[in-house]
Amino acid sequence: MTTKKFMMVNRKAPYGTIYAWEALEVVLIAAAFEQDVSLAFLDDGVYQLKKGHNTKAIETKAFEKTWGALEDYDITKLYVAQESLAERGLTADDLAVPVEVLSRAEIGKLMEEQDVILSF
Amino acid sequence: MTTKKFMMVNRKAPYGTIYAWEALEVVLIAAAFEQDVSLAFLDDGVYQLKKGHNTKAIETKAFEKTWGALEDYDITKLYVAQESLAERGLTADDLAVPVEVLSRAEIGKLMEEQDVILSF
Amino acid sequence: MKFSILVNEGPYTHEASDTAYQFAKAVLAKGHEIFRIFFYHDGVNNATRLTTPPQDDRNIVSRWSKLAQENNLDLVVCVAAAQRRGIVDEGEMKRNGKDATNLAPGFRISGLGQLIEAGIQSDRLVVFGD
Amino acid sequence: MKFSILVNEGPYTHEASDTAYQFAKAVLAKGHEIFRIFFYHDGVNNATRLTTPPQDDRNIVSRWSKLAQENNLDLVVCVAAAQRRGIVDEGEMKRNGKDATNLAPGFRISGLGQLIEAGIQSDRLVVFGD
Amino acid sequence: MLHIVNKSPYDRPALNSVLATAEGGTILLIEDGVFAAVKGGAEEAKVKAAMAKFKFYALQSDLEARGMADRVIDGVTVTDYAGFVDLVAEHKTCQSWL
Amino acid sequence: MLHIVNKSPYDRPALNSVLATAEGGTILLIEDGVFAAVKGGAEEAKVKAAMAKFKFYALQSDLEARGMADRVIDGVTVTDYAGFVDLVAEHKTCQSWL
Repeated sequence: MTTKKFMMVNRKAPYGTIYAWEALEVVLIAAAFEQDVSLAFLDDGVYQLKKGHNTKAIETKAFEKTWGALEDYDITKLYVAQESLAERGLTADDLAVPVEVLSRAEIGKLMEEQDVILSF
Repeated sequence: MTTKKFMMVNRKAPYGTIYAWEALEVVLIAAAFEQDVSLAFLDDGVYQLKKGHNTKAIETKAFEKTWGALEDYDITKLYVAQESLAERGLTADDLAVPVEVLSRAEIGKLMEEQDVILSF
Repeated sequence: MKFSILVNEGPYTHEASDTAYQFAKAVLAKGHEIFRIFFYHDGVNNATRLTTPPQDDRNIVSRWSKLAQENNLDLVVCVAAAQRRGIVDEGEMKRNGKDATNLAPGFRISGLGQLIEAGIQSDRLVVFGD
Repeated sequence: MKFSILVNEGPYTHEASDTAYQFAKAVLAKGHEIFRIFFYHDGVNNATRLTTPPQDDRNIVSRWSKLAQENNLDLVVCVAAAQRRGIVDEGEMKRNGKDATNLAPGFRISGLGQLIEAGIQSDRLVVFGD
Repeated sequence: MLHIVNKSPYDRPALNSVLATAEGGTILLIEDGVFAAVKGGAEEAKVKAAMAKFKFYALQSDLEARGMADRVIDGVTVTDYAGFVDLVAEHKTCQSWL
Repeated sequence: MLHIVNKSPYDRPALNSVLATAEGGTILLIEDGVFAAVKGGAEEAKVKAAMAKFKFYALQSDLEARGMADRVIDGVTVTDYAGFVDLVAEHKTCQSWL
């Protein structure tokens, strides 16, 4: 099968809306199709990666386990915007999985290399 | 019937989403119930009142005629935030109907006098 | 005290529908009365019995139906918003020449006047939306 | 050139569905090919045949059906998103023990893989959403 | 009045709009609105300054869901749904800044 | 790359996010995004400054719907759906900043 470079751009906070969760379902399918998948987290999208989500009281499924499982799908390219973290008082240590913290400009350059950009 | 003071707070742009349109349907019903109805327009909600909407190409219904009809329903209290107009480069002359341009603080005081506030 | 609730967003897509449900439960637990829960905009999509959420997820629609049944709640779906979005009961099916219904138990379809009435009759009206 | 389109919002609520439709028409008018239009998130709600919009308004659902029929388009509704939101065809009705269907003509329900395939097979994939 | 804010202050002007419109009152942060109750971000100073005029609450379940229950700004009261109901009951009107 | 922005710059950070991320390219304003193409507002200066790096387009039907077709910032090209299709075809990738 043709392999293309797919980037999923996540700019929305988790739980307030379902976009982040349904985006993750697309990521897993893209990996199953053996595409070259990367994820970019900008703006409120960085909140998706925060560790320690406890969704018991709001009765929805939490992300943390799925982030951990991404490696099993060979998805290792998670890019997080440094500026977005800093603006929200977060650092890489606050995140549930290892990521590459990059400047927005660096993420912008990676966007230019993609074949398909899906945004949620 | 009991008469209450209803204020409909409009903070969303028209056409991009349906909220503004469906809010207007609530306004007309509230008037039919002979309630004391006022409308507040803040933030992007002020765009709803801009004159000269031409929605032919996007194939949706335009607001302008309905604003004009509000007077027939005895709805005359339309409050528009001066700061929101100015931020968007608009003045009262740009609007499709006569309104009262007030400061946000003045609108805030009117909000305090309401029995029911519906926001869209 | 008498509460009414307005739900403006559909199930799953926005947390508003979850928040409204949790709030309604807490209102009842506190011993208050719920005069009406009104579903408007995409909120009407809370009322379709055709959803099949994943087994490990909450069932938002049946949760509303159950809450209504157990507490004798009045769950009203706005007819105009429902027509735009395809929420149909027997009466709407016949009136509009449709060939199926999808309204879940415990909900009824009625006019926007029911929202205004809720505002008039209730001590508090709380809006959940996007 | 081969285009695919992703629609993430439901009809009427957000302009995304209108914009996607106008864009699809323009793609065809320019002589390009549309490989697939995929409906995800609340976009699946474009596919219910139970809507009855006001008579002086556009009928978004039947507009999609007609466009598909006239141009032999592949309109695919994501099955997982459809289950959450209550969009059902014959197969889904049987599989999930439902008592009605609401899928409009010209649409089919299938997996998310169809979106990835659209990304792979098309020269351009354009996303419309909120 | 009780002002209910369900939007992230980094994504929408809802909280700004409350602060620029109301003279004072109570602000309850729910859903993505709870990000305004979190320490260390660029919005913290604004919330702290607004405490002179407004009493702030944030919904516990939404803070927990987002992993933020342990970093709430001092002076913001964390409450549950029972407290949410009480806040609505205690104020003559409430407004959701959607 | 073609960046498609459908949000009002007064309501969402989408346009800001493009400007802070991409080195340059083309920005197409559609739906509520067309408010960024309108003269006289607080966002005008930002758009004008960004013209040094980005080529701006705005969708005619969305400008008309909002009554703004006659007050477009100089340097923003107004286009129709046929032009929208051409812009997508001319750029190797497009990204919708939802």
